[in-house]
Amino acid sequence: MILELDDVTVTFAAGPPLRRIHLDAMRHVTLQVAEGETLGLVGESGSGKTTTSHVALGLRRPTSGTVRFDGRPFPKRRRELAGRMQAVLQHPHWSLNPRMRVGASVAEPLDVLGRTDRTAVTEMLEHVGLGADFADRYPHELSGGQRQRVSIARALVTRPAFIVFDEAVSALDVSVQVQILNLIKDLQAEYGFGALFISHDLGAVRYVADRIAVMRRGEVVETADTRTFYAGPSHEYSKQLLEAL
Amino acid sequence: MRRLDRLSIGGLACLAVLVLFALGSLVGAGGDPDAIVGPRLQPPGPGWWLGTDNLGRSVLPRVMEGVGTTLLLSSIAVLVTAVLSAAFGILAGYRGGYLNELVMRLVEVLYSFPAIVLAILVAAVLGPGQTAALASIVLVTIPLMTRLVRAAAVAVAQRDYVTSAVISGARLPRVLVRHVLPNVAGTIAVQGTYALSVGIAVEGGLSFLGFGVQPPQASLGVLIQQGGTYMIAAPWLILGPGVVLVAAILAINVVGDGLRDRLEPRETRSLT
Amino acid sequence: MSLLSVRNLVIDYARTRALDGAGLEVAQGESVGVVGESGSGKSTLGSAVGRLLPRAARRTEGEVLVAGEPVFDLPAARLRHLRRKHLGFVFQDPIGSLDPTMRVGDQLRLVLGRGGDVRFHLGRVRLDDPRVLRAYPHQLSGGMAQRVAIAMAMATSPDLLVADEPTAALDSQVREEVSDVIFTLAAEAGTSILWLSHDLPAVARRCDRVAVMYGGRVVESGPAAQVLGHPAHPYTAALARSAPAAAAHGVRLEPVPGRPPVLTGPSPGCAFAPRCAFAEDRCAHERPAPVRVREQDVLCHKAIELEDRLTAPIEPAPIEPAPIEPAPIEPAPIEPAPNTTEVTA
Amino acid sequence: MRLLMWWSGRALSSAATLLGVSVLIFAAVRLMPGGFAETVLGPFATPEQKAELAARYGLDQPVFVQYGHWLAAVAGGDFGFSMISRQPVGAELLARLPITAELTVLAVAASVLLGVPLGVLTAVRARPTGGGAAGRLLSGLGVSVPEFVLGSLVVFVFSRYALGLQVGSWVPLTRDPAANLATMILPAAVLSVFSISVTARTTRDAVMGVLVEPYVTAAVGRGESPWSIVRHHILRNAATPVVTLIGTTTAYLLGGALIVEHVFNLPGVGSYIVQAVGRRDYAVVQAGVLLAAGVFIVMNVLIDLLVGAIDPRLGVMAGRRA
Amino acid sequence: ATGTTTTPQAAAQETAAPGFLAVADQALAPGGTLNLQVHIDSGAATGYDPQLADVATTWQLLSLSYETLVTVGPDFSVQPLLAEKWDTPDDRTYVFHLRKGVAFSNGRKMTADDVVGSLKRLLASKGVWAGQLGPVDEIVKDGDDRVKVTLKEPYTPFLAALANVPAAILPMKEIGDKSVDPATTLLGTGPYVVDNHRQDVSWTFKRNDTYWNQGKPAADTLNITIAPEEAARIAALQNGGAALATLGNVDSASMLAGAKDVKVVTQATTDFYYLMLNSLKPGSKLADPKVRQAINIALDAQQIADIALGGKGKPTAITPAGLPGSCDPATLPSAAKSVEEAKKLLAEAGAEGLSFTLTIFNTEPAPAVAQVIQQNLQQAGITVKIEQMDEASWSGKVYGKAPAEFDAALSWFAGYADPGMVTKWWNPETAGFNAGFMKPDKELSTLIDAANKQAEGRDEALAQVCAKADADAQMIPLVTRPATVAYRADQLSPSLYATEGYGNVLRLVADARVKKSR
Ligand SMILES: Nc1ncnc2c1ncn2[C@@H]1O[C@H](COP(=O)(O)OP(=O)(O)OP(=O)(O)O)[C@@H](O)[C@H]1O
Ligand SMILES: Nc1ncnc2c1ncn2[C@@H]1O[C@H](COP(=O)(O)OP(=O)(O)OP(=O)(O)O)[C@@H](O)[C@H]1O
Ligand SMILES: [Mg+2]
Ligand SMILES: [Mg+2]
Repeated sequence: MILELDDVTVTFAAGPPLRRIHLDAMRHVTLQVAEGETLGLVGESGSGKTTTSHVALGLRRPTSGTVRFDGRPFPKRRRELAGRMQAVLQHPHWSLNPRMRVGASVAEPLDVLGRTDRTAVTEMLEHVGLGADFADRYPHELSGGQRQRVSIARALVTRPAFIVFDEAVSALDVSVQVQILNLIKDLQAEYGFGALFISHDLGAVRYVADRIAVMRRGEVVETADTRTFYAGPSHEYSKQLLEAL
Repeated sequence: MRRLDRLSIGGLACLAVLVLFALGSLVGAGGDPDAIVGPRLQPPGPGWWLGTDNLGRSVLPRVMEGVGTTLLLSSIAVLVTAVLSAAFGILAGYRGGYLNELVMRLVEVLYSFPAIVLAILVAAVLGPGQTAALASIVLVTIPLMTRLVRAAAVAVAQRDYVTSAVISGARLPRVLVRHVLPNVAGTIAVQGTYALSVGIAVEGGLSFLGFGVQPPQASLGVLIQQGGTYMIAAPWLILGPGVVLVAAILAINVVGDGLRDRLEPRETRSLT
Repeated sequence: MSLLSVRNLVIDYARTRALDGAGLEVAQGESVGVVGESGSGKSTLGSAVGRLLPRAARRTEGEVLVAGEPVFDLPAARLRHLRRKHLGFVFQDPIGSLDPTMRVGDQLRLVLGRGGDVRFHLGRVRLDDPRVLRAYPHQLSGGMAQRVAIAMAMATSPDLLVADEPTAALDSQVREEVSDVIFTLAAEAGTSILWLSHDLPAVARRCDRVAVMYGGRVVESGPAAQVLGHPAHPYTAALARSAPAAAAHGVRLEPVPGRPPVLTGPSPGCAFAPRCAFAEDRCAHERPAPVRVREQDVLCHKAIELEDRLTAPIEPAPIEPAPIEPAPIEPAPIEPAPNTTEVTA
Repeated sequence: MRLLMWWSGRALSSAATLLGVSVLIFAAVRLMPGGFAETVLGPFATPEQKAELAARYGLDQPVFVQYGHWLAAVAGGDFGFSMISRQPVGAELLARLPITAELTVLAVAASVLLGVPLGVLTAVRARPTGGGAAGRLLSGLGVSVPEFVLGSLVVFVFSRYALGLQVGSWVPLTRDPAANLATMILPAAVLSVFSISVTARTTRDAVMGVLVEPYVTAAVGRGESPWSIVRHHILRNAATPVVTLIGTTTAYLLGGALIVEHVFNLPGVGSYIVQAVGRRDYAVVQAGVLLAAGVFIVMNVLIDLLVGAIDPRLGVMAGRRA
Repeated sequence: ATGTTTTPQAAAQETAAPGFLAVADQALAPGGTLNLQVHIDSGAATGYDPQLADVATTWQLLSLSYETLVTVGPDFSVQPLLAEKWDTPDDRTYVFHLRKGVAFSNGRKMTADDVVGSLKRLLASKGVWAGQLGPVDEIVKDGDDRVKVTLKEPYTPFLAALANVPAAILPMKEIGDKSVDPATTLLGTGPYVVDNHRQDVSWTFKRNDTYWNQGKPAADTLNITIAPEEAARIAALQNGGAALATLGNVDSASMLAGAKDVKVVTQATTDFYYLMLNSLKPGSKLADPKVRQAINIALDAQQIADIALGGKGKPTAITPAGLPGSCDPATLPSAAKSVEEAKKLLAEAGAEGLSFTLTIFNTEPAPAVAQVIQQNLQQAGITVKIEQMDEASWSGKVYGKAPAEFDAALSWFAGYADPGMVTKWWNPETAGFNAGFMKPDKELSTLIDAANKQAEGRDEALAQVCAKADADAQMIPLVTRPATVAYRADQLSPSLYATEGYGNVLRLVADARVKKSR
């Protein structure tokens, strides 16, 4: 298992002291992602998907429960994980540094690892359907979909062991979506990374995910193999979701 | 990123000329700024192309020296301010927590001193002179800048690209330098040029109150302060340094605005 | 006369040609979906309709007529009048397009002018809760905010509503609700819709006509069912084939092969030629002129030849705009804004 | 309840700031060379005289003890006596505050009424090339004319050619409001030139930040007129930094518009403090700086409240402070 | 003048134009309000007590309410005031005949007890002026309206010292029964009484209706505004806000050129600038008399006067130039020597390439004087670094420690009304304030004492003092310090001496006639 969440609860306290509102964004969530596996995570808005991804990425310490990455708890120093995990975060608008050229953004994970070889950058841009000439553009010169693809390229460039895709293909047209999803699948076959694929788009999830977890109000209400899930979900809420497809 | 606009380029050119002018005084062009060369308060004429001052010194070399002093002093001060504010502001804004509280309280304390009182205290404690003027400018300009840099850094710290960098395993210095700093650079540029004007004003104010650079060294503040006394009787005393000072600050401001626009990659929208 | 008419529009950014002679007609009361590959110029086209392009954009050629008025050549006051009277916009980011410092009610009132019935307009988008009126945008959920934006855009009963991916940021249920609201209101008011989207099934279901963009041009347009069901342009066909939702599990979908062009000037021939399985020599250096295939207008040299050889897996049953069930009013979740992400570097 | 928490938090942090200021100023005045006794008694005084004077004002005690006494007194509202005039410092500060306050109010009003429109104009007209350049030059000019030069010039010109305005003979507001205004308008104008320019520049920066926001595009798309967009959407959203700046400027000026007070010979707070610094009149300097700090803190609270009222995302009731 | 009775002609100043810059037009009707502006308020920690006051500005303000037994005329002759006349039966005894009908402003008649008490109080005080009175042995009442003062030995400046404000006659009865504290209340016999005072803002004086001198003061009210900024005072003169103002800058006249009805006059004073060379700083080259002489030679007092003071000051020896009997600075030994000789002296002392710091306070014209000094000394190869400070820091540095830390410093002395008075400061053992940087010179001290004892042949003795001090050169007199006064001729007809000994611009303010006031 590359990632294990065991009975994880995350409680947010918002507002000033005394009148704190406590909100469980995750309740006793247990999930695993194996090497080479994609876990699809679906659920309505506000159900805790992003929070789950943050916990998985070690960006947020759970209120209770344990998280193990690659069999070990998160190291104290994040640096030790450098190049091991990556993420495509939810908002394409803010995911790129507006003052960094696309090439530099994509190259950053390589820089962190001290790798100076730039061919990987061009190669990855090509993979996501952007020519090498995009490398010296600034994010504001891109269309919504192009921007999102740059984030994806950045996440994939170091071939990490674990990747989170949070609404990674939501701003893409179908053809590019397929291209990206295929890319993920291909790279996964080649490098065997585990992935957490969060999306509203059940079609896309079905296409890439090996297993699917459904969240509702902070709880995982169902986890199933993709084929089984789409054939006949067991939870009532999952059925509702599928109907909307 | 766009090129600087024409106005800003004009400003830059103006600054370049002023720097050349100041450098000229280093090689002795224009004459000895301290030597008494003629009768007092002479209007411009041969031997003293910008007239003579109340001690019979030629104004031209003094203005040249003054530009150098003032520009050097205030730019060093602003550089110090910028570096310190950027360091503290960014760190406090990004890290938050106790560090943030501490920095903000310190800034508030400094902020609470009326600027000129602060400057006078510094001059009195350190003894007057360039060091004191420098320290005063730094202390007067640092609070606002730190505060604004911090506010900007807080906003940047929440951005996803920072999170992405952290996920990639980027170390703190890298995150701060590559992501936070460039995104607060616009603030630093605007505030920096503002601080530069404040710096020049503080230097002038200190001279006005008698705490500035030490005679016979000339600075624009000193020259203008002296010239102010002779505004009617010997207008050339204020005209030379005055024009130079206005040109310098104007250029700095214009360039600062231009820099800000340049550092902001997004385009503003016209309202029509 | 059509309500919107885009003729041979060419828009250039600093180093990109975003529109390369786009043409489009929208008639009164009609809803037109614009689909196309990412970067094909949809958003640019949408903004051009209201002359809302960023400063860096330059119109090099062509014109946009709204209700017969040339948008790009109007003086400021006339342009404003045109926007007020004839146009409405809904953008992708629902919360971002509302003024964060103004209560929802006040924003709506600003649009309606004195005497406007704010409650009525909020009611139309199924926001009856009086708390919405007094709420600030950041206190609304994405779906609610988008409905407010729609209410504002529709408040003046514009002739044309331009919606640029208005539902992309919303989850699937909310997405349906919001789309329903837009189309119902438009139908009531006789408003035409220009719907920019990459959600092919939704476009197929809801729009009368579809325009497919590629490389800054509208390469195919026609009735939605026809265009997506029986594409006449090789690109449309490839696009329609690649919808992931259409695939059975385990089947590998094939995207349109190759990469979309990034134009810096006029494309010498058909922009799709390098990726087109049917391309021949002249496709590379001769710009195709529109041809009529069935009910579609197509920019393809070989459209006639290919008439029946292109297939699409989507068989959209053009359904009536779903009757809207009174959507359950979400108890306005006043979500505490998220704090700084705890990052440990 | 929330409000109460907020206020007590503010009170606590304000107290911390004031304490910091008090320590700093207390230390600073004592670090200055040239003690009170020397300064005031002059060179001819004998050591015994100096010692006697020091003892009279408790200056012979250890600094910590002095600080303790002073702090205790201040906490009780007693700011001590000026060692020069032997008048209570509090009363004198209070007597001088109205002048400084009036100057400040006038100057700040000018900054708002002129600086904000100028800033908006230069921002809205800002094209990558040309346009708005005049405004930019104008606001640049404002920061580049030193106050003392402008002040001296104004004083000179208006004293020679009266032009209906008076220079140099201040009349209390309570005695003759019209005459008072006639004497205050010039110093206020001189004072405001800098702050108008700074306000204009800050406004420009803030407005340009707002102009990239999607809701502005949305408003343009709705066909709102530029004026309406500015009024309804831009001003509020750009207000935070501008209000912060203006608040800070106000606090600064209330702490003493020193140079203008000097040039126009207005008996305000600034000249009081500076004269006291010159004579090492410790009690006055300490009280004056503390007053300035107090004003600053109050202004800060006001700014926060105002900003909160303008931008609901930042308000007290929004539960978070940015 | 032993054994003679001096009854100088009273009210000479009203008619005699020589010695005056302006004489008030007595034909004008008295009354009215006189608006004045001065640059600084009295700021003594000792309050208003005239006996403890040691600054000319304070004397000036206090002189409006307090009077002395005698006063000085335009030619520095001693004139009667509260004493109608005086006898000097021998050169150690003075008998003062008190004027009749003099009352304090509370209405109580002044008595011989007040006079005796005041002088005794002054002698007992720790103020500077106690020393300036000289070796007083005894003060006694000699009948109801006579007071006799006996000196231990002859002291020529005695009467001149009595003419200054610290020797004013105080209401000793009230002070004795503690009903009046002179530190907080002004109660004297002078022409004006205080109506209101706000520290550093303004004074208002009202006419003293019980004033003994009928017909004086002319103006009913004096408003004195404190305006530290020169520009503000100039403005007030221009727009008529002030009828008279003191000016600090030697060139202010040119700022007022063309201003309607404004008359600017320069009042010479006996005050003078001097350079302190610290000979007590350990390891300092300035301890060597040769080095100091070299500096003295290299200084060009005339240039300082011409440039730094715009030609308004005069070179001076230690006896203030302008006082009768003072030495001619041109005859000083250092004046005759050339820069070459200065260089030679430096070489002899092994101090070629001498460099030192000159510490000055930041009020004009000190910086100007310092910069001319810098240029002067550069001629002799001496490098001067100027260090400019606020006055408090300056006095901290100069007077704060013994031995003092500075190398050289610039300041000025009040010159008073007798050429011998200021020479006393050249003996650090009696002066005190300069003990931290000045070595006593036995010979010089003896010469000074001798000169002040002598009445006959005093000029000769003073010349020796001047020459000796010139050679000693620990405190080098430079140039006199002129005062600039401007007034509105359309508002005011003032009386002003051409030369002042006690820096009192307001000395004759009781004579001034107000033409109109705004
Ligand atoms: N930093 C935070 N502080 C307080 N509450 C938070 C914070 N972050 C998230 N929440 C709350 O936690 C809940 C789960 O949020 P999360 O972002 O994980 O949802 P999501 O499933 O990703 O939704 P979406 O599909 O809209 O992105 C929401 O109610 C949200 O308001
Ligand atoms: N501000 C800009 N500056 C420069 N180039 C731009 C700018 N905005 C868009 N472009 C370029 O113009 C082309 C068209 O962009 P547009 O945003 O219209 O595409 P789109 O069809 O909306 O794509 P998406 O579906 O990804 O949003 C793209 O190649 C894009 O890179
Ligand atoms: Mg999410
Ligand atoms: Mg788009």
